[in-house]
Amino acid sequence: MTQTLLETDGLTVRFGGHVAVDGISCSFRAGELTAIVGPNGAGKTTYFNLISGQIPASAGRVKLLGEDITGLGVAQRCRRGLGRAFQLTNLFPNLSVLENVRLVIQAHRQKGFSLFSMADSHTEMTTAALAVLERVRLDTLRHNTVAELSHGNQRKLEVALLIALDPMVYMFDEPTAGMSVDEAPVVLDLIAELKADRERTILLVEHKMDVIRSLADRIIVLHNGALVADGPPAEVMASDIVQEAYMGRELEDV
Amino acid sequence: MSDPVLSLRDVHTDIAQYHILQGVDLDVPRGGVTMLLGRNGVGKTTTLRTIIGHWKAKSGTIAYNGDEITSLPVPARARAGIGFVPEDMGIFADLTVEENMTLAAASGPLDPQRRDWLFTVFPPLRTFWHSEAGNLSGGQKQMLSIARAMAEERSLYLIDEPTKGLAPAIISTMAGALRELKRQGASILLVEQNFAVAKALGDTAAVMEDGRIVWTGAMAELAGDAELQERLMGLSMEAH
Amino acid sequence: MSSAPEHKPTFAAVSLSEQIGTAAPFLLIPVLVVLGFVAIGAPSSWLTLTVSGLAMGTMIFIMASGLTLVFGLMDVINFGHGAFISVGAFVGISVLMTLGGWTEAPSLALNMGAVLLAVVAAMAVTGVLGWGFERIIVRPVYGAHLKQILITVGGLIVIEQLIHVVWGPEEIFFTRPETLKGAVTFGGAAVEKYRLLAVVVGIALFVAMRMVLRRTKIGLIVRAGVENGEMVEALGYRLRLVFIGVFIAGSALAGLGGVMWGLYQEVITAGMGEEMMILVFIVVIIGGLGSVEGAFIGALLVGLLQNYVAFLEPKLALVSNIALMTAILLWRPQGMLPVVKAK
Amino acid sequence: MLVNLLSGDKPRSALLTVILLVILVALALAPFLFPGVRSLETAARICIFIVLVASYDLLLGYSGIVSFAHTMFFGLGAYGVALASVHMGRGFDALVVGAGLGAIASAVVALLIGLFSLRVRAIFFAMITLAVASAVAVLVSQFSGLTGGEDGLNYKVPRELTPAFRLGEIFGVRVSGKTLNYYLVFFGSLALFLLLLRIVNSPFGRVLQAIRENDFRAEAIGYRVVAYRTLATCLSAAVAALAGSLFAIWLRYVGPDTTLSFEIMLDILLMVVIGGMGTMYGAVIGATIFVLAQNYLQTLMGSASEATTAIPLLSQLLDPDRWLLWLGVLFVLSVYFFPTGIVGRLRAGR
Amino acid sequence: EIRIAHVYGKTGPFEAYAKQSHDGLMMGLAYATGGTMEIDGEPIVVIEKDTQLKPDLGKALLAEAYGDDDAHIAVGPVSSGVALAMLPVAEEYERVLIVEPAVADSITGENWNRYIFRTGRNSSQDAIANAVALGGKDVTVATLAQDYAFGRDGVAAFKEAIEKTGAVVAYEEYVPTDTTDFTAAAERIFQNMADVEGDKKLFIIWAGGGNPMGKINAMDPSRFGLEIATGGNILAALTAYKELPGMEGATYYYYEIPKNPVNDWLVEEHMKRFGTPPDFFTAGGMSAGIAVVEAIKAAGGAEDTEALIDAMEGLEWASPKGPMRFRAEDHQALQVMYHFRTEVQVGKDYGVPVLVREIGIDEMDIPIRN
Ligand SMILES: Nc1ncnc2c1ncn2[C@@H]1O[C@H](COP(=O)(O)OP(=O)(O)OP(=O)(O)O)[C@@H](O)[C@H]1O
Ligand SMILES: Nc1ncnc2c1ncn2[C@@H]1O[C@H](COP(=O)(O)OP(=O)(O)OP(=O)(O)O)[C@@H](O)[C@H]1O
Ligand SMILES: CC(C)C[C@H](N)C(=O)O
Ligand SMILES: [Mg+2]
Ligand SMILES: [Mg+2]
Repeated sequence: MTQTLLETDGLTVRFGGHVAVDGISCSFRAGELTAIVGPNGAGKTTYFNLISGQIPASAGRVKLLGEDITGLGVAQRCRRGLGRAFQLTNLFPNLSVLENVRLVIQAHRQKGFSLFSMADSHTEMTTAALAVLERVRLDTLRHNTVAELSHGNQRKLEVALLIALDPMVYMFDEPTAGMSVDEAPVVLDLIAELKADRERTILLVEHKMDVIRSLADRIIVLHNGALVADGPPAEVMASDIVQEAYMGRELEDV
Repeated sequence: MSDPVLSLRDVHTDIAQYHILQGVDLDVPRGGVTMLLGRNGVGKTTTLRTIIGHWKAKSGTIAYNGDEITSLPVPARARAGIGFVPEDMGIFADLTVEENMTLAAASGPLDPQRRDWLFTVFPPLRTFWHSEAGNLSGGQKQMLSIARAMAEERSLYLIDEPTKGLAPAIISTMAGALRELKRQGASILLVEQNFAVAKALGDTAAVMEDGRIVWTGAMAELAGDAELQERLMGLSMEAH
Repeated sequence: MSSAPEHKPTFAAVSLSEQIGTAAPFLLIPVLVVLGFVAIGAPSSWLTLTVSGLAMGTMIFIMASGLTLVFGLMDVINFGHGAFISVGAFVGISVLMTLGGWTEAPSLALNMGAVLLAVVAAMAVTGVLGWGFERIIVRPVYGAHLKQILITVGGLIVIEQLIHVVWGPEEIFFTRPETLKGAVTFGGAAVEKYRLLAVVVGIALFVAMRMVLRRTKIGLIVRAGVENGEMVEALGYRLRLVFIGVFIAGSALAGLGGVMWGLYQEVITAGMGEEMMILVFIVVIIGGLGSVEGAFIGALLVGLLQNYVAFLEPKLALVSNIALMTAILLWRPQGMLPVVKAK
Repeated sequence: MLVNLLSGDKPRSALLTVILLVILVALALAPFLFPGVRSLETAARICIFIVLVASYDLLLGYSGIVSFAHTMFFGLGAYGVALASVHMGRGFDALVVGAGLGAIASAVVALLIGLFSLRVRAIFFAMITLAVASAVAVLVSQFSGLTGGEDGLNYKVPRELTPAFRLGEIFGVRVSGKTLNYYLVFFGSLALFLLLLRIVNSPFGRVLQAIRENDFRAEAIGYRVVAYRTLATCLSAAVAALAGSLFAIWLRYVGPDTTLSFEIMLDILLMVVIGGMGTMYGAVIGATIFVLAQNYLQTLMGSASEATTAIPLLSQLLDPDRWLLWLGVLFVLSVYFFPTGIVGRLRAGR
Repeated sequence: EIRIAHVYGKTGPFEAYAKQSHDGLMMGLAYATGGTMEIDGEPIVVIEKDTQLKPDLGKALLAEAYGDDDAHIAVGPVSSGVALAMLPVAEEYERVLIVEPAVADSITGENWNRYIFRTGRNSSQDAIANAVALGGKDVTVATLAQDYAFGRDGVAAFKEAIEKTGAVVAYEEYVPTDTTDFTAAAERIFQNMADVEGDKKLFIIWAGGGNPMGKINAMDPSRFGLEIATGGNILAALTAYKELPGMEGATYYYYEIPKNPVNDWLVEEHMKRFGTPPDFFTAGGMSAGIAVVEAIKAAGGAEDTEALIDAMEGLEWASPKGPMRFRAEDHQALQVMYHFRTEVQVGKDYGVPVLVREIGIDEMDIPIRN
């Protein structure tokens, strides 16, 4: 029984009257890749927001390595090992691709408050950043500004930032959305590599069934903010709730 | 089939100092769904933005219903009957869903029947009719963006990756909606990465590579020919 | 034709406090008035202060109304507004002075006729000025607040200097039309007649603006256009025309404000509009960007508070407006009734 | 070595390098190149405003924070020196104490204001700073017993820094305490400028740029945005105060109009934009051009209107008394032609 | 040649005053030199400098005038703030500065140095003159002034002086300098003055924009038997006085009041040159101009500052306001003031201040504060 890294306990948020996440209790173990599925608006991204602290919870707690982090801000949680990639691309548009990654590495190494050294003199950070870019095959574009990248490439950079952060808990929110079928595998292989490292745990929100089949050790299903199913892929995929509320009819027989 | 509703001839587009579209020739047959396919960064979005006019074509001609629109301002093209779903969805985050839809019906108030039909296709729109669009979920935003283009009768729809972030169930209903539009006689130019969707919806297809159209033909032909796909899009059906 | 599967998110009841919160701004005025009565005691003084405070409020609203459109809706930080106020005043007053016969006659009709002509002239001139301003000054800087500040300050300075060139550097003193002089006294309270006119104009303006923004898509188009102009055009709207139109309207309203303010002050200087700008910005901000109601309430609050505070503790009058703004922003960081989110 | 002094932030444009060198040399040798009283005043003013503008650019260009309270900090520094000199009596100790306290006070006030940026949006933050600044101006005029009110304060600086202190001649130029005073200003400004240059090129500076670009994401990768913003505000406030102290030492007078007025605030804003936001060198160029314009525009126009007396309206517009008109035009044109500032232009046009 | 520098705020809020002051100065020089613009054969050169109403610039410009242009005497400026910044420069360069028309007491008070002279009247002269004009047995006065040093000093001086006349100041109201709505102030004053017996006046000291008289008058203070009173002002501002016929106060200058050859010449010449009568600050400028010439004549040249100072201390000369005298102690020019009452006259679109009586130099004892 490997150790539990992340745990949410009755996690709830209301927007006005609308309960977007409804008392989700769930724990995530090291070396495990959990796919989170559910209809649009089920609360997947909001669940992430609550874990990473973007939105304050109305009720419930978040624990990292058994430690309660519900009260902490986004930045502190991140420093303790919660890493997050966003569903809607969210980068530093007018900085170069390289600088984007370099900033993350700098944050990871807590160099932010060094006032009187020259940033460029920290070559080790630059090399580290380049290494990450190679892994997502963006090194050729390193000097372009982000605004110049096509949508697909921005998605890849989004992933690159998370990898550069090297967290305990990886949270991917539809990493391959809008990525072309020849590019997607690059990212998926990366995620597979991360998975191989048994120290970490990975949360993956995805709508593409084939991706889930090939990567997930476990699936949890959210519906209208509540956790409605949790278990090994095959089983969960087969369940009615998923077939009904989520898959709908297969395309062909529309 | 009759004359194409839209045809591009040797269209070149620059963005800043970059020469992105390098001579695009493309016909969108009337009353059909044309898939625009290709790897990331080959110029699909740029093509759509050039057609609606957000990027100005440096040279070449764009003809719509036989009239040249290459130098028309954007609003004029829209009022000529072109609906546009941008890649970034372009929803007005500070406005409510209702206000987004009100604006979408540019030539008058939103027709209630059409609205209800859109509700059946994208149920969350009803649920969140009065909430701020910026608070919608990724998929819901995508739905709103598509619904907005459908708020009025259009004769040509330019749709950029509509299925990204949509759950399978919604994808199939949306596919149904697009078919419905087609049945009403509209033409659709659809950029899509989800090959299953492309296969299910497309009548004809055009594949881009480095700012040019490198292959056009029937979607069925492309779908049937794995080796062709491999060559054009580095994709093999086996993997999926 | 298929339809999507069921989708029923769970809804809980909205708490009472939240419901009250939405109504709160509308309660501020009555609450303040009552507090005023308690604090002031002497009914006649209270009456005078309240009535003239509200009147001052409507006058401020008239000057702010244009800015709610240009700054509130269009998100343009336009210091030129101050110059338009001044120009409006100079044009209007010049017209009044040429109509000496009408203004000195003790006839309400003639006096009002003169004022009306002055207002029309002022709004026409400032409207045209606004059109030129939008084309030359503002167009290149939509969406860039800083540049807006600089370039419109530049425009402000230029226009003020041109006023010097045309009308000379001296302040121009004059007296109001006969029937607008003096005060009406009732119940021991005395309120300048002119303020009552201001109230009428202000309320009329308020109602008119509310109607237009409610009944038309203009408000929506502008707000959406500020957020994503490309998309608005892709929906078929001629955004440029709408923007120009709204900007012209805003400028013309500044002109109206200028005439009204000039008539109140009975002395006009090129800098008079600029001097009002901070106050006017405060009103638009505490009201909540883009909200006519908000600006109206904000203006009344400012007018009332100024009078009450100045009566109760003049020292505090120095900072009453600043304090008001800070307090309201701490309570509602987006202003009282925000329509547009601040950047 | 030199690169290190510039913190690796090279001008990256031949022309820009030349211009900067010219300015540097001109300022360094000002007392000998332009012996006139007026020209030395101008030179000193340029030095001080370079620092003031650069410190503002740290806030505006690098952190994307818009504050209208910068002149307030400038004023705090100036009044610090003034009050110290008045109450401790003429002496270097007074100058040091005054400058020190001024800087500290500024940093503290900045900290308080900085906490506002937690609550309100950028644009409202700007308005609040505007309000605070005007409140301070009111206080200064209220406590006239202490501050001299509208009239300001006159005081004496050490004799070594006044014209009365004669040191003989160099290259036929009379060297006096005023010359020393100028070099105090010059080297003080140079040091402060290089310090700022280092800060913006440090890892800290990069974080500020990241926050300016996308504060939401900056927070999400582990930077506590508020902490960084606040520190930036405090730093820039402290430097502005020191610039104010230099100004006070040079002028031997402080008053609301010289240090606190909104006009100066706008001038600073314009200098940043003319020079180019987010580049320290922009401050150098912006300040130099603007101060020169301010001081010599009128003289220039005088001769211009002489030349055009024939054409009625034009000569009227060119009347020196209408110099503000042209300043306004300068505002407009600078935004037109230098959307990225002069430095941006020069670098792009390589 | 004799170089006179006129350092003053040509541009900025006081542009109008500045112009008057400069015209006056030039006419004064012309008058005193019999139109030759020469003193004992030495031509007078006037150098103009614009402080833009900025103290630091004023300082720099005065330094430039003395240092670079080597001016012998400087005149100006309009604003007290600028003047105060300029004072030390005169001392540094050991040259004479004649302050005109800045009014702050401290210029000839604590900030004074021996190179400073002032032809313009100072605030206490204004206040005291008004006190003498308004004061008297069983007169009760309320004051309204701006809430900053200038306003408070003015009221203090006024109070001190008027209480000597047996009147009492029953109430003082101070409002922010930029006040535009005077309702509250008026209400407070009314409340405090309502049940005072006898002859009640409201004395208003106001500098710069805004027009409290008109607004308070519109609230009908006569309901409480309260009369408004205030000092003089430029012609344009007298428009507001038209609504207050019979109002009394003391003024520094109105062109129809003084009866003397200098003023006759000024009015006639001004009409000739500009087609308008001379205004408030024109007279001051002229006084300064004449003073400069007389001083230089008396000192036998402008080169020697010490000689100038000796000559100027106690110097008496004929100004448009009749004889003026620099008193030796603080170099403030003593001068008559005029007690006036406003009248509405046909053909004049402003309230005309008509002389009630001239307040002689020795009727006002102006404190020496340096
Ligand atoms: N800040 C907010 N204010 C109000 N409602 C919100 C807010 N954020 C999310 N919601 C609502 O909460 C619900 C869940 O949103 P969420 O983004 O978590 O869905 P999701 O599962 O990520 O869907 P998708 O697959 O489309 O991304 C949605 O109905 C959305 O409208
Ligand atoms: N604003 C821009 N500035 C510079 N280059 C740009 C800009 N936008 C796009 N490009 C470049 O133009 C090329 C085409 O981009 P486009 O977005 O059309 O690709 P795409 O086919 O839509 O890719 P994707 O499938 O990832 O959306 C890309 O190489 C991209 O880097
Ligand atoms: C006060 C405003 C200039 C701030 C604005 N939001 C901007 O960043 O431009
Ligand atoms: Mg989501
Ligand atoms: Mg694309």
